[in-house]
Amino acid sequence: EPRDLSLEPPSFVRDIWEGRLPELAQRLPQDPRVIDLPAMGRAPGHYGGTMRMLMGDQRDIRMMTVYSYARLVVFDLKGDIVPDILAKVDIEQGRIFTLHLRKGHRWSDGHPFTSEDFRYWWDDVANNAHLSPDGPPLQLVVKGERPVFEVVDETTVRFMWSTPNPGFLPALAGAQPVLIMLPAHYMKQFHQRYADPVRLGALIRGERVKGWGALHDRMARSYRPENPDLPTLSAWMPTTKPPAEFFVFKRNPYYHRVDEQGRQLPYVDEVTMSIGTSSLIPAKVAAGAADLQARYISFADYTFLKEGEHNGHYHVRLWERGEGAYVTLVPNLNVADPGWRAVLRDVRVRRALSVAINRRDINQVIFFGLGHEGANTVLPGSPLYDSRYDHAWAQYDPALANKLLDEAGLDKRDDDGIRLLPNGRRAEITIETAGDNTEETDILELVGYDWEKIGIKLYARGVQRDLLRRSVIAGNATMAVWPGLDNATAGPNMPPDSLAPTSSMQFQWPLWGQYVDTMGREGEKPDLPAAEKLVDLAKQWRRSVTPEERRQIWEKMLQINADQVFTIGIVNRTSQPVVVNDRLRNVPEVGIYSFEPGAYFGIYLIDTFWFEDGNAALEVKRD
Amino acid sequence: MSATTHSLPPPGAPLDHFVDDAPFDPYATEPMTKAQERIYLASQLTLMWWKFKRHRLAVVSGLFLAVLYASILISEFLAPYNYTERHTDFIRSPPQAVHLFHDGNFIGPFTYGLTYTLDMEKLRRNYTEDTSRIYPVRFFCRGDSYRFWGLVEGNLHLVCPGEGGTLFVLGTDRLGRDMLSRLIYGARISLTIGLIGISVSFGLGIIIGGLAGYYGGWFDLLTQRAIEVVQSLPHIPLWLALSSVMPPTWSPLLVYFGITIILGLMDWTGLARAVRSKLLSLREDDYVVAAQLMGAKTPRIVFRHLVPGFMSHLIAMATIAIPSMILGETALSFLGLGLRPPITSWGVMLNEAQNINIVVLYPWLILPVVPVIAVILAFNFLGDGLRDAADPYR
Amino acid sequence: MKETASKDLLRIEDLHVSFAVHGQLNEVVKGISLRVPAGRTVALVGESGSGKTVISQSVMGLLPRNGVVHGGRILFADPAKEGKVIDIAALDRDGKKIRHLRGGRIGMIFQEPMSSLSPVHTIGDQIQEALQLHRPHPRKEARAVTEEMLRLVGFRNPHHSYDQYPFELSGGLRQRAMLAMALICRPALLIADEPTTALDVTIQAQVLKLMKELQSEMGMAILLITHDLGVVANMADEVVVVYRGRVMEAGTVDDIFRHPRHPYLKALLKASPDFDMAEGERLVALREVPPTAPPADLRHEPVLRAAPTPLLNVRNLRKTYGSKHGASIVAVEDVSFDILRGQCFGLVGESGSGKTTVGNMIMRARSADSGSVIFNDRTGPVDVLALQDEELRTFRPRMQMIFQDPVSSLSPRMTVLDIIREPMIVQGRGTDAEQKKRAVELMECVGLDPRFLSRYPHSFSGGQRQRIGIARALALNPDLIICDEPVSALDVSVQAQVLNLLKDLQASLGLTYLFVSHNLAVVHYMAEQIAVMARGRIVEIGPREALFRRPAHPYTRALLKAVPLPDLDRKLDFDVAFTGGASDPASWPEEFRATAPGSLEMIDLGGGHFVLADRACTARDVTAA
Amino acid sequence: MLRYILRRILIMVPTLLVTSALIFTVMELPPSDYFETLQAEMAAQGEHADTSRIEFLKREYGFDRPPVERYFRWIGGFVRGDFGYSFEYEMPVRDLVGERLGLTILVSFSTILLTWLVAFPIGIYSATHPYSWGDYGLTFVGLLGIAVPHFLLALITMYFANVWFGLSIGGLMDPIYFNEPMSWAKVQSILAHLWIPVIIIGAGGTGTMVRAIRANLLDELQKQYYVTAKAKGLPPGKALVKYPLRMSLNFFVSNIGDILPTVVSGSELTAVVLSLQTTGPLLLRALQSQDMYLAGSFLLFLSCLTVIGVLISDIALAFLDPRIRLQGGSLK
Ligand SMILES: Nc1ncnc2c1ncn2[C@@H]1O[C@H](COP(=O)(O)OP(=O)(O)OP(=O)(O)O)[C@@H](O)[C@H]1O
Ligand SMILES: Nc1ncnc2c1ncn2[C@@H]1O[C@H](COP(=O)(O)OP(=O)(O)OP(=O)(O)O)[C@@H](O)[C@H]1O
Ligand SMILES: [Mg+2]
Ligand SMILES: [Mg+2]
Repeated sequence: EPRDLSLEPPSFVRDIWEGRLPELAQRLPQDPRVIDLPAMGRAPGHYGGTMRMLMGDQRDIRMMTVYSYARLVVFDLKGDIVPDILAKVDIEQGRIFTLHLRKGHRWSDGHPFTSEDFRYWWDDVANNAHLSPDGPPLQLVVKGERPVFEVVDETTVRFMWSTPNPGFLPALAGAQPVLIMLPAHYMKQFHQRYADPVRLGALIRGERVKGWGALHDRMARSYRPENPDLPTLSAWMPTTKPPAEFFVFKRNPYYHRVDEQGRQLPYVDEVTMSIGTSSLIPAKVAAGAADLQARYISFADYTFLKEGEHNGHYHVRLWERGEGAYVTLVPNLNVADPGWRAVLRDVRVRRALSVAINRRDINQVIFFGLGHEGANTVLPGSPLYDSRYDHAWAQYDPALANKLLDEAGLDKRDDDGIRLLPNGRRAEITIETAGDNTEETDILELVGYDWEKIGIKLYARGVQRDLLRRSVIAGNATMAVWPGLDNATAGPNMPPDSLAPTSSMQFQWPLWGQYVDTMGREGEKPDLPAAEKLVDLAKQWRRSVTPEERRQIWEKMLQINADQVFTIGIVNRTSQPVVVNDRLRNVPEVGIYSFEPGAYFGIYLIDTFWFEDGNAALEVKRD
Repeated sequence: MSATTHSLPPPGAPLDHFVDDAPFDPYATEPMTKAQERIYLASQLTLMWWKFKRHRLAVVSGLFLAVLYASILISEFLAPYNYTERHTDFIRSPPQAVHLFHDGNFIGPFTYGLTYTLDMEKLRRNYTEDTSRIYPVRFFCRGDSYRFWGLVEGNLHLVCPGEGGTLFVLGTDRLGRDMLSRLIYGARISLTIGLIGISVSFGLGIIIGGLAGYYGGWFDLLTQRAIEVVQSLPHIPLWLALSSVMPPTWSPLLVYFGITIILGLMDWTGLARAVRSKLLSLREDDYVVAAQLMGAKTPRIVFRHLVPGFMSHLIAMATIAIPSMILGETALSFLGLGLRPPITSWGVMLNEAQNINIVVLYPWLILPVVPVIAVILAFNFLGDGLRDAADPYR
Repeated sequence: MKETASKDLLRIEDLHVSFAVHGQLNEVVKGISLRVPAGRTVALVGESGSGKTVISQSVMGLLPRNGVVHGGRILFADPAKEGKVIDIAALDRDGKKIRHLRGGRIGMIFQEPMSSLSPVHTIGDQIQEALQLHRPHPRKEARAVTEEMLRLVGFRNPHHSYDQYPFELSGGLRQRAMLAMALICRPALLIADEPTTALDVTIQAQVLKLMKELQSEMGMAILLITHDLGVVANMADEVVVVYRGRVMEAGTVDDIFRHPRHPYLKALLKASPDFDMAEGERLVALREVPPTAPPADLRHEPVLRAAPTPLLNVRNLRKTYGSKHGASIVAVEDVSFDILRGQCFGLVGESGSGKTTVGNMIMRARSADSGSVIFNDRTGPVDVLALQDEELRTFRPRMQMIFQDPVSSLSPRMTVLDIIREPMIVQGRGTDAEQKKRAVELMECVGLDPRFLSRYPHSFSGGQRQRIGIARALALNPDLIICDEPVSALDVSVQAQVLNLLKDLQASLGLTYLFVSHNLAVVHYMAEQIAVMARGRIVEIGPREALFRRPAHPYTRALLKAVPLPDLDRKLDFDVAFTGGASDPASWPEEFRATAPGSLEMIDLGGGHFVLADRACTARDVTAA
Repeated sequence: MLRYILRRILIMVPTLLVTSALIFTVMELPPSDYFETLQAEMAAQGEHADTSRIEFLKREYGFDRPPVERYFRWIGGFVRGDFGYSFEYEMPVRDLVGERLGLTILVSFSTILLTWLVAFPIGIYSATHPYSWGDYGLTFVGLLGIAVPHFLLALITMYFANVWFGLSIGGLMDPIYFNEPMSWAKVQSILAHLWIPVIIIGAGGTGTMVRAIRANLLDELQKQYYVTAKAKGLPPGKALVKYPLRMSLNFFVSNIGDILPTVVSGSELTAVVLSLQTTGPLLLRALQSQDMYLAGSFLLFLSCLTVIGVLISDIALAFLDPRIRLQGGSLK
């Protein structure tokens, strides 16, 4: 019986022919997500090939989940949330979310993907006291209230709150998403409620875990796809069980996206990740060992990579980094030392420290002038961008800095020309940095020179990240170095949490953040008017319904942050080299390289990238 | 002198009765020469010094080290630039040649001007010599100001670049600082860290190992177990732990001392074991018994009688340990535990060079290995000389 | 003897050897010529430090690194190679040719047997190695041959000793091991540098006999370096006398002993002690050195010699050594004696009988298993064995020791000056300058050139080292000195000088000595009271005259009979006297044998003369036996 | 002797207990724990760790228990062959280490072997030909090995090995063999890659050893017993090996216990730089992230090696020198 396999990926043909795999029509949902490549200015591609990537750590295989960016809903390049795995989302009053699945959508093992998978997660995981002692994820809890979950039909589920939950969809669309479904058919065998106790016991012993909870937890892990048996909805599915140094991901035959010709994505058959020391990755890349690589290569490697383009058969592109600032200096307003605390809480001091930095110099020396000298705020890629935030207190003006400091009461200096704090101690700041890249230390060194000119002495001290965090929270660290806003291309629909005290991970006000986060149980109540205002605004956003409302809130918050200089951004929009194999197509020339939103390559639809000579790529050495 | 020379009979012939007929005076001693007189009551140290002087390479090495150590006293003066001074227009400039002749005319040492172009394609700074601009190098001149030993303000330098020119003999680093100046300043830390570290580790090693070896018995047993425990704790976690214990408020200088001592504390076990096992066999010798019988106290027996027998090994190990201390700091820096700016050292500089980019693009940044190697060689040849001087058999 | 006997096996012609010390060249052998005819024994005698050892080292091509042969030839005519003559002086130092000669054709017994053996190899291993190298045998056989050799040189239990390490052996046993090593290859030429210094006379006779036998059996030539003129008289065919690197007199034994002409040789012959010396007669040394009194702060108040009270009581000392095989060796058993103040107590006996061990135990250099040592100080008795740390340390300078092994008892890395000063430094006596001055004095006392003060011990001749040891022991001016073979490596003239010195010190300062020696004439000269040890026990003890005139114990008698005398008319009869160990109880009359444990007892023979015999015996029985 | 060995083995038990307690303390010493590290690290990349999952994990791994209890559990597991659980990789330590341990041992032993093979001949040559050109030349080369920091050397060698010989950068084998079972091709690939780390790790040790051998041997060459050996007519080589060399081995043997740990920890950083599939990078990573059971088990394993090494060293020392063996313990 003649069959039309012309749309099938060639690597599947044999399996289909021999009956191990159903034909395309049976594999795709009834209404697959169609990606119109020509409309995006991209070329439809060939099937085949292996996309090689290099990673520095076994845990980096989670990048596969990030890059492939298949989510219930996703951000598009305009910053809007659009359905992806879902066919449609209906929102009523910002508080009732009805999720419609695609009919006929299947997990990568061919099992149908249905509302049962949501129910299983909600009833048996999120609300199981053993598996989730703290209950469902925070994003699903509004002011302490859990949603009402409802299975409408086979392909429809509903989450309902009594007040709006604007954070719900962005959480689902995150690069590291909140997962609200699990492949129930697979997971049940590990769940005490469903599994045969004898078999479960054997599994627990086999995996050498403590109990069924740990077993379930381990088997269900999908962000870091360590369980090759776990069905997935991503473009590629893992096939290697760790520990390993080499991970292979194969195309998912039931993936839900197709190109405009109806051919199932992804184009590339296989993705491999080879694990090695991260510091060696630039060298390996230069030797042509990666087809698409941005992780673990930094701007400083650009020249070297550029020199190797010819031999390595790749091109280096410069994308723009999406943080609010490449590095920021974060004064700890909760520092234990009362002298410094008082000084740092004085906005004039923060402003002075900011304008004393010769950002141009830093940009020239370290980024060849390719970065942008500005504060830690949203970038032009964001609909909320306003150059006023960007320029606020980011000029180089040592005279102003001196004036501000004098006004703030640091007007006395010792013999070395170092200012004295009001309590008489020398104004020596030890900045703690977890920096393992040279740029960060270099920037600190340069800032040190600049600050010396205004009578502030800077010492840098390297510590481990966790210790840094600890010492910030404990109030031991006066100032820390940290990247700027994670998501500097945010739109109004994304939560503005990072602009206000909301979590203890915020080094400018860890205790205030903790206070808000724990609803007053721990930490300290914010006691700076500006900070209180920010807390307020963040709460307002949580209750907001319309995008316009949210936009206003965002703008106010950005304004306050810019004015108060809670964090001292130094350079933003710096460049991220992206190495792309000469044969790899559809990789945008320019882009924004950021985790949130965008999932690095995810937002650029990595499944539409393809190799010029797809099949030939299989023959190349995998290194 | 005797008149008869004793000659043998032919083979097989009976032996004649030969008698030397020179006058015989049993009290006669050979006259002492001036030199012999000088020698005979010379102390052992003096004797060793004389012997040492004969080892040319060692003397040269010793001088070299002496000069180096002397130089750290006046680093500020020797360095053409202040080591923290950045030259934003000359970032990663390769080493600059010092010329003597221009167009065939002798001018004295001078440098040409450097013109710098930015290759925005490869993001690389290219420097070319501009032979139209000539900057004669100045000597005993005013240049970058510094605080001598952090105390006295000054700006006198041995050499400075010509007015308006540059003098980057070893190139500049990524922030445009003169490598040569950094090297000169870095010697301060690098050359002392080894000595301090080694004093700690050798002190501990010899004392503990010496006593364990001499006493034997339960004392030995206990120290052996302690050594085992210390030895089996790998260095890295200890470094991590110890460094996290170092208070954050310590100034870089204190941290530096802390590190030195940590380096020393880690290193004594091997030596202690070696000393111990050697002493275990040496202590059986009669001269040790003799020392005991004189009523010598244990420390004297160990350090005056026993340890010298082990001198060769100690010297060899010491001369090797010093470099490893210099470099050990590099390893610490690699883990992010090393010295922090503004302190600079050869280890720090080398650590900055731990990058494939630098190996390929800016190889002059690896130059700090040269002084490290030179110092290590010098220490070893010096050690050879010392060994020989202490060697009674030579 | 065979025909080859008429040929010269070794001819040394006009040899010059110099040493570089502190950059200066000292000539120590200044044109010496001598020959060793095949099958003959040539004795090389001379003052200590005159270059004898250096000559032998040159022959072996084993000069220390700082030594150079800068003139002369050393011709060796190997009988096995039809007398082909090789000039050893011209050979490559470690070349194949010389290696073939060493050990195989020329055997060497080093002067310091105590240090010449590797401390970490068993003696069997070291001896057998030489055998396998030059006369390969199958493994089993080799061991048998080696054990046989050990037996020949007087090891009592060769099978057991094969597996012993040098440090487990007494000085004499080590020397015997050294002998075995040199003899086992049956060399054409044997260079024996003081081969019997550490041996008691009975063993010495046994060894000499063995050498003679080998000589007649294979025509082996012997170059014998010795200080013992008795041995020379008994062994040598020709004698060469050297003094400060030159030959003073050479000739046949007859010439030398009957017609000495050179003043040095005459002095030598005169200087050796003998049993016929009268009480109080003084040896005539070549050079007399008056004992220089130590500076005031080093001196004790003089002790009256009138009241001879015991200074030291030694009671029932016992010592066992554990051995590798678990069985323990009783080295010293039930040893008791008293030493009177200002007296010299002689201890003689078989090599390996425990003399050194006794000395060591008294000095607390080794722990005693049981027994007591009481030191009667002016302030009262001190129980030496019970002294603890600090007490012991302050007590120590009262007793000093001269070690049997002069090599290992000197710190190799200290100059002589430091070595001699060390006791004074340790005890904090005198200033720097005083100490140096005293060091110079002491050097002169023991007949050493103070110029040597800046040298390291290894650059001294055996006798010189021994004298350094003596100087060190004297440095602290102790009350009691335990002299363990103090003069064994000295030529008779220096020996006389040192003995006189010791006597003078005894007289002027009231020093007390425990004097251990194998040289019975020396003991006879020095000691008032003498004890004879065999197999770890004192077998006879008594005043000098009684012991020498009326020896009661068979072992004592054997000893006295085995003394070689420097008299050509009274040669030892090797064949008759010493076929087996004289110390073997089996060869003793049954009165002296232990029938049951504890059956032996010291029997009083009157006049402080005791002998170890069966408790059932009377004095009469014993003297009759 | 047998009693001595037995006693030494018994003594190892308390030693190991003390060591393990110390290791545990050192692991506990940093004020934070793995979960904090995890949170901080994820935050630095803009990711966030699910707090409820962390709570869940903390409970699962008994972090709510007092440290003493955890210590005894851990050490108890060790006895049963259960080395604990790695938080970071969320799998039993035993599974994680598997092949890496083999490769570590391969690298370490090759290094030690190379060190010895090179150091002994050179050291002996240097001692027997002191102050000759050969001596100086070899000294120079040996010192170069000590003087150039390992990682720099590693980086340079690797880069040029890639440029000149086309060797894949880093790693102990071509990546194609990563997940493959052992095969001849894999072995070949490993051998082709092995030399770089072995040379680099061995460089410093070799130099040190050459110097030590030279110094010690020079001393022993002066001793009378060596003259005796020569007097027997032993060829210089044989005499040298049997007498002075053996005596000069004292220092070497006494440090046998140190060799393995030194090589293993000396190779950690190199292994990181070279991206070797050995335990080094894993250990370093575990230490930094405070994955304490993983790190702790490694460390304890290393300690066992040390303690066994010291045991071997003590026994060898006793064999080497009868004075130590027979009089050992106490003086006289
Ligand atoms: N290695 C050396 N370095 C310098 N001088 C030496 C060395 N060996 C021996 N001498 C000197 O050479 C001289 C002769 O020494 P040698 O050992 O030959 O004496 P000897 O005749 O054997 O004396 P003795 O009978 O005391 O053993 C002595 O003065 C000694 O100090
Ligand atoms: N450390 C030891 N271990 C085992 N046995 C030993 C040890 N030292 C000595 N002996 C043995 O003890 C016995 C007595 O030795 P000692 O040295 O006291 O003899 P000696 O009388 O001094 O002999 P010599 O006259 O030969 O020096 C000998 O048999 C010797 O082998
Ligand atoms: Mg001699
Ligand atoms: Mg003795």
